[in-house]
Amino acid sequence: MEHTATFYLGLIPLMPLVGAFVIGLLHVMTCKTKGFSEEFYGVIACLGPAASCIMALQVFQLLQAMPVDQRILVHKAFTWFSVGELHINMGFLADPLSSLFLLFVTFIGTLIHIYSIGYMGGDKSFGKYFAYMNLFLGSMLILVLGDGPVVMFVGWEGVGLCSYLLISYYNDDRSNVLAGNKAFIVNRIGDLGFVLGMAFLFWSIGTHGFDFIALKANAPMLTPAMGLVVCLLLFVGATGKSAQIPLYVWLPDAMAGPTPVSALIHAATMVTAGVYMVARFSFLYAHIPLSGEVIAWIGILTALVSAIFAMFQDDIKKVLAYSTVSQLGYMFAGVGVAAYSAGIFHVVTHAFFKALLFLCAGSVIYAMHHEQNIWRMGGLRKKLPITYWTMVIGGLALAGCPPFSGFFSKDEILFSALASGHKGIWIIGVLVAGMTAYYTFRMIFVAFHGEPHSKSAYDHAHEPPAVMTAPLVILAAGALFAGLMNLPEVFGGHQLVSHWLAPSVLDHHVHATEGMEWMAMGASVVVVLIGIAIAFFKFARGAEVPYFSGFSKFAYNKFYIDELYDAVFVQPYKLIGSFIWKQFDPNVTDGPRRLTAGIYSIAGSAFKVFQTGFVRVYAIYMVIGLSLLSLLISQTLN
Amino acid sequence: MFAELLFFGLAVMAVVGAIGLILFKHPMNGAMSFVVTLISLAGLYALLSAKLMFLVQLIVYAGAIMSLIVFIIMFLNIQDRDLPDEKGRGMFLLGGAVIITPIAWFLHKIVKSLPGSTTDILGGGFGGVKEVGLLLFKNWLLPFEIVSILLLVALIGAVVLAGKREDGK
Amino acid sequence: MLEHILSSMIFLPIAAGLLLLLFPVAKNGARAVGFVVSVAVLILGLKLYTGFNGAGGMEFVERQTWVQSLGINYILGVDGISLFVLMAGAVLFPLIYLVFSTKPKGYYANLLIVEGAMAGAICAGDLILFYIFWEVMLLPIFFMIGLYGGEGKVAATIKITIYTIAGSLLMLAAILYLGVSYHSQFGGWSFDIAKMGAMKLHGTGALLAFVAFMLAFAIKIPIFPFHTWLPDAYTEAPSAATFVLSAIMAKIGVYAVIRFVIPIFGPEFTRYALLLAYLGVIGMIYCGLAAIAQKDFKRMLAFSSASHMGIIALGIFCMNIQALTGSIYQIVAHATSTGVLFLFAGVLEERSHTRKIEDLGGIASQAPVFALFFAVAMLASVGLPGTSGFIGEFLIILGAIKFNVVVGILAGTSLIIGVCYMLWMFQRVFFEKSKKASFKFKDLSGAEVAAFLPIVVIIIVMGIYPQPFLKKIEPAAKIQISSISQHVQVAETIVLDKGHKLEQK
Amino acid sequence: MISNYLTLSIILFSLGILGVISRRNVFTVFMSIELMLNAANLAFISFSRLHISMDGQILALMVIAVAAAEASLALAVVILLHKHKGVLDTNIFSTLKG
Amino acid sequence: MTRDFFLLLPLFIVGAGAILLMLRAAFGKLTLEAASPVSMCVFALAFVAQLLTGTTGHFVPYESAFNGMLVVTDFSRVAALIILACGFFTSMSSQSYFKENSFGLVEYYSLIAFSACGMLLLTMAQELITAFISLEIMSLAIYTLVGFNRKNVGAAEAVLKYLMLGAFTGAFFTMGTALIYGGIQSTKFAALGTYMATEGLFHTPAVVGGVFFIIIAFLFKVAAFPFHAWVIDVYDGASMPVTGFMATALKTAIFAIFANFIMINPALKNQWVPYLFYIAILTMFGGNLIAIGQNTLKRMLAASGVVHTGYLLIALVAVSTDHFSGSVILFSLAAYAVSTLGIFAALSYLTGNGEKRTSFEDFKGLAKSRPYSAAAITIFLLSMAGIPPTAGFMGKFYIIVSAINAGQVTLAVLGIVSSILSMWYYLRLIVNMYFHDAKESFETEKSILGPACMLILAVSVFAISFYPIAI
Repeated sequence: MEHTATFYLGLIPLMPLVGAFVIGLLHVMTCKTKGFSEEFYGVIACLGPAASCIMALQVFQLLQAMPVDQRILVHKAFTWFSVGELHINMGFLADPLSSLFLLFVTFIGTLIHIYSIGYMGGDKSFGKYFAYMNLFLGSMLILVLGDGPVVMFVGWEGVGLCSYLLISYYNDDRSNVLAGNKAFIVNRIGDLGFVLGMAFLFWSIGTHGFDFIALKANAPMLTPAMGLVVCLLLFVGATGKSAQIPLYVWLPDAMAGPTPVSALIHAATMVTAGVYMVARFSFLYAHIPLSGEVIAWIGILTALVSAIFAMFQDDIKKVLAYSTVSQLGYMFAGVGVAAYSAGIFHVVTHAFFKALLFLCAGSVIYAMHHEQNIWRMGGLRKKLPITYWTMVIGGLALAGCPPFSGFFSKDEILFSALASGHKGIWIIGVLVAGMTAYYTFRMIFVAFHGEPHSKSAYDHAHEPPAVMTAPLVILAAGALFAGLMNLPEVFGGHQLVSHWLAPSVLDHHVHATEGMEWMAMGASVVVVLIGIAIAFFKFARGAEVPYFSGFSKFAYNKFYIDELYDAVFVQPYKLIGSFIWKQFDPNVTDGPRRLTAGIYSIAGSAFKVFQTGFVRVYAIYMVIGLSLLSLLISQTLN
Repeated sequence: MFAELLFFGLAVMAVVGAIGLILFKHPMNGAMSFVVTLISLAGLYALLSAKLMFLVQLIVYAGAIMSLIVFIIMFLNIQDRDLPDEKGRGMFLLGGAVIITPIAWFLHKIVKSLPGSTTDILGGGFGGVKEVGLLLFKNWLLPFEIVSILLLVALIGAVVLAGKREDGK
Repeated sequence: MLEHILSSMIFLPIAAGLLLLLFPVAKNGARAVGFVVSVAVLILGLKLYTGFNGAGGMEFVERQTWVQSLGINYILGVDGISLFVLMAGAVLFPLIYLVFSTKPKGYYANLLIVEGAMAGAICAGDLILFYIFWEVMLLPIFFMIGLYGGEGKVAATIKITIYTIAGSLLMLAAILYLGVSYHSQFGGWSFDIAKMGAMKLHGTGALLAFVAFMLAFAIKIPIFPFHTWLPDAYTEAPSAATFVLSAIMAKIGVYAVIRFVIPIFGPEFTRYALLLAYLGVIGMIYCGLAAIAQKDFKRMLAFSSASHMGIIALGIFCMNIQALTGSIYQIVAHATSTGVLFLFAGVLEERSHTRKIEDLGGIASQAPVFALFFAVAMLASVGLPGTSGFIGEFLIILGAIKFNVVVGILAGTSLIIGVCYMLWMFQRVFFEKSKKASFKFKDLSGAEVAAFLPIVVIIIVMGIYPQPFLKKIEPAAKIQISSISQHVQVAETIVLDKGHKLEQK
Repeated sequence: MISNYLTLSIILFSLGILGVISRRNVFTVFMSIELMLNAANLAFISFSRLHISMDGQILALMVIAVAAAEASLALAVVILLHKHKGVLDTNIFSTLKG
Repeated sequence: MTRDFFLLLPLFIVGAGAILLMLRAAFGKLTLEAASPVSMCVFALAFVAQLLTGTTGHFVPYESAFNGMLVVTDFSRVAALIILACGFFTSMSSQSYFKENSFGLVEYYSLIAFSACGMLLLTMAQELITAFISLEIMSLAIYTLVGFNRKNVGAAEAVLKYLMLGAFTGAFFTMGTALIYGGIQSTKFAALGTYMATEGLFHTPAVVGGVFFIIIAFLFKVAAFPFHAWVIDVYDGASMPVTGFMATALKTAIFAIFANFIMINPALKNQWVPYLFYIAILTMFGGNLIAIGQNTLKRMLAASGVVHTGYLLIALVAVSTDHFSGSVILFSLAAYAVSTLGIFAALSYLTGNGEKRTSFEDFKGLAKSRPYSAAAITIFLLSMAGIPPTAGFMGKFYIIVSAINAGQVTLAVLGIVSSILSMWYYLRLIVNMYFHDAKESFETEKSILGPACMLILAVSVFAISFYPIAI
């Protein structure tokens, strides 16, 4: 029993990795020739995720079967490395938190693989794509299952790599590759925080075992100051991975990758890793309230700013990207106010509806032959009915309008923010909810309602094949009902998710009056409806391409943050580099050597002068030396 | 007393000759004045009761060596135009004198420190041919022998450097 | 055989190289000889590795009296540290002969000689013997750069030679100082490294000797600011020589610090460790920054190699087991990643006849296998988890944090710096379309794949299952650390103070 | 007094050095060297008188022999030089320099 | 009696050989071709004889007859071996040289033998006037050899300079002898030693002065700093093998007598240590600075010879007067001799007819057309530069060890610094030979002995380096 379970734990990440290896090998071996058919690749590619999905279910059931307080499975594959006090196992840990993640990651992963078979049809390096996707899934699962920070970091960097590879997948176009580089480098900046955090954590409490269980046990020994340092450093890692201020800039550019990638990596799974990590370390963050404050505020501010950006984007994927950033902000606000289960719950629901939305966007783009600008679409409602309806469901879920999943999760976050006394966060949160509703439906209306803006594209548009629509439907169902998993008491629910997560995250439960809870909900619902209404009146009956000016222009250009970063960090970096290379190195560090060499050769040529060639002069040298010596010697004589 | 006067006479002649040697422009004149020095030195040797050396100095040095030098000078037929024009000679002499002073002073110091003794002529065999010869072959055989090698080398050297070679090498 | 295994590993290649130089051989003959001999050395190396039981002490010791009167002996031996540097060389050398197929005789002969000499320098147990091999090591490189190098070869040759010779002659003075002070302390003469540790050195003499040693090694590694010979030499040298320089020779510098400076100059080392650590980390950042400005990919790799060496050096100066083990591990990892990148650079140069980054492009689509291998090596060199690069870098950063917080944080930046220029270069060379539409690039041949595949495997294996290697390294590292433990205690207390400071703020 | 003789020998010796370093005529230079040798001889003989031992005279004899040998070689060289350049100026012979 | 004979046998062999060669030359019975093997045989015989009489110890051959003016010690014996080897290899390479150049005569070899004769005497001489005469034998022979190429004005100039300054120094030597005689009524080293031991060094100023003048003479002959200027020009003017012979054998002989003389008494040495200290430093650095300025190999090698003199002076400073063995001096002399002779052997045929290739430029690309010669030259240069595992390295190594051991750390460090500086001009030639393209094909006359000599020496560069000595 135990044995099989731990066995699964090892296998779950391994499956996709093996798939990646096999596919990669086949691809590399056959890339010169015709190669295998796309279906062949597709099937192999889906095997791994599917298998791990099933095993994830097994694990889930196993955990369920266990008594609540000891729902933990650990599998130590082997000693990874061990030097001095440092002892790292290649170990995997399944507890309620990770098992929950396992479930939706593998599930959505599998769906998106299926979808990709259709979407990537006709791509020249089909195998490469799936190899990357499988690799990604494997790394993601390692991230989720890792039994200690270091193993987690493996997955952490692995997903970063895969996102880099997939963003720069269409590598003929320079901008895509640049986007990939940006993603990787920004993530690396975050990872620096993660690594330093780990290092400090290790030297403060990790020397008696550096996996989550031991750390949890030793957490109380951590001094507050050191604790704060560690928490914040780790959170820096999270901001990098989950696109929070100040490191969110890479995510919008990451849309350069294929749309399923955006759905899987940059909406559903990878970007939520930061939230997961914070939840994982809840035993630290719970001790250090200040760090929670910081996280919550950064989260909510990110939510606000990116919501503003989203309202002015005209690329359908950019809209979704910013909304992802914004939703991630919500999640961090949630975990920040120690409502970990709420945050995680939002992760799950968001995974469903955001993946759904992306895939819908994908099928729109697919239908419009890689047209992404919403202002060139319009009136697609009749052409793509399934896509339309699923997208509306997703939109409602995102906007957080009851009874869609988004509503419950978002509302729980806002409520616990309010209940834990963070009024400011709550107010901003509600505001952002309204914005969310607005831009979501702005997008939907502009794309699907009104008159088609470009006739030709409109005519060629057609519903994508079943292999793509089927996942849409499934996800739509998820987006609809996922919310019910954590139905709050006020609706007679039992908050299954929260209770499930209870053993592994230290939720900080607030008991507020039902009235307050109703008030909170009411407020957000009203705001949401207002948002939708505005969007409806502005865009439903067709709208012209807007002209931005003033603040809107400022927002349209994302507050020029990218330009700012470029001017403040990138250019100086390059300048310093070339300065060192062109000026400093040759003249300063190499200066002494050149100086000596110069002096030496000059002295040499100067010395030639004394070799006059006149024998008499040589005799004079001798006599001079002689007389000097005789002077010296005659001193010694009494 | 007479010896004293003689010494001073010869000494003055020697010095004058030497000065002549380094001052005369033409080597011929130099050689001649150098001969004067050599002869007066011979006299001094006699005063130091080194009879054999007196003869050797006169015959070998003043006789053989100097006549050889003079012969070569004549043989090369040095005219005034062949001579280097030594305009700055005075300067060189002056500077040289300055440079040399420490050495001379050092030597002088040494001489001062030596015990003095009279130089009246020693009778008996001192410095006579027989005594010197015996000493030479008793104690100084090795130098005497290797001097022969030296002279041989000098001979070969002279031949190689200046002698005539049949195939004009 | 097994009792003279080290000698044979040293003198087999040297003899082969000299014979090649002396007698006329067909071009391919030379290459074949080189390959066979290096493989033979590799086999010996594997014998050695399997026979090695990693107790921490010297093993496979050979000794032979040489100059009785001065106690100069022919002593060889390996411990966990030298074993790995030795193996890195033994494993990597056969590659060269597979990759560079059309080179003149002297090229391969010099490679053989340098292989033997480096093995000698690694195994030497006597200071004089070490010095001899240390110098001999340079000569073949000198000739390779000068004979087969690029345009600026002569200047580069002179520069590297004068630089290194200057350093090593000062080291000679220091070695003699050691011998003489041993003589004055214990009577008899000896240059045996094992005995040197027993000496009590103090005063300016010891300090100067320490400086001389450090200087020699700092130039070889190179540690900032003694790196200025590196870009020219690495760039102008033929790729094999660059590979040797960066993959193994630089490591011998690091190794020498561990082997000689730590045991002999314990107090001085601990006193100046912080300064040296700063130099290392500054060098890492400095060269990393310089790398981004390069137009020539070989030069860029040169700077990146220098940058990594900065980190590796730092690992030694942190004086704790994690950092030390980390940097020894990183020595091998770096040899298999950055070192191998130089080989790839060689392949690039051979096939595209250019070293300019902007002339290249779109290789990923034309030569996927090559691109894949290159990518693996590159990711290892930027320290991606799952590759050999991560373990060492992580351990070093961990140790650095313990040693000194500021140094540790600066060391951490290597995560970012490395990625910046590497990705930039990778994007230009492999992803973007080349400026020249006509640009064609042939993918790796079967033989080359066979040559590089083991390295790629090693990179992955060392990343995923490093423990067996670490098990062999750690005891030796422990011994080194314990040799300066009492000084390290001091250092640690300092670090703890720093920790408190950090907690106050 | 012996010291007078020695003083004389010093004077001659110094004059000899002076001749060597101040003159450019090959003959004069060689004769100056001979002068120095003679000064040494004078010293030898004075010392032999001082010690009442004839070794000094024998040493002087040896020196004369050496001087003769040197002189012969020197004159050969002079002839050689005269063959090359008609003149006997030491400064003329300064092609080897730097 | 027989033992005395055997002790002096090498001297007799060489002398006899010299006279034999001279006579054959006079009667024109011997071709130039054949002369070189003959003189090689002479030197080889003498060498063997010297080896066979290798009984260690301190002997005074023909004590009664020679009145103890010659003393054979281990030191003198080894020095003699080095000198004889130098003679051997010089006559070996000379043959090839005279295939390129036409001015050769059989007398040449006899003069080499004569000068070797003088050197052997010099190593054994324990009496000043004997030393002086042997010095003159050696010098006169060398003067003649320097000026041997009568057609070449350079040679004439060289002999002029050498002869003038040499005779000048000789005068100082005589004066010194006179002063010492005046001081102690004897000119034997032994007498001088006992006198100093009993009376002390400064008891008689005459002795101090005499020692001073004699040491000055030695310093001139070894071309120490203020007295070095002549050596560059003389080496330049002399023909290749002669230069090699001068640079090695002559230096060995002089250092032998120099060491013997200065080791007479510890007080004497200690009085001179401070002066020699500065002279050594000036010699090393002066030599280096002259060397980098040079463009022709001969002058560069001459200057490097000056530098090497500096190292030997360090050794002289460092040797201990009690149980003096001089092994360090002899080893470094031998090491230097091997590489110098080797490079001159190579040059003596590579420079071609009338020594037309002499500058660094002329040797560009030698490795392409004459790989083995280039390799050998490289080995010799590396040995001179003191790169292990060559003999030159071990030589420097022993010198520096003994210097540090004698407490002369400054000298040791400066010695190392100067060898760093010297890398520059040695590398320059290697770089020219290997890293540039050939301007010509380095055609030379076919000859066996020169290259053979070069190869033997190249091998012995390594052989010597592994020969351990007791310091």
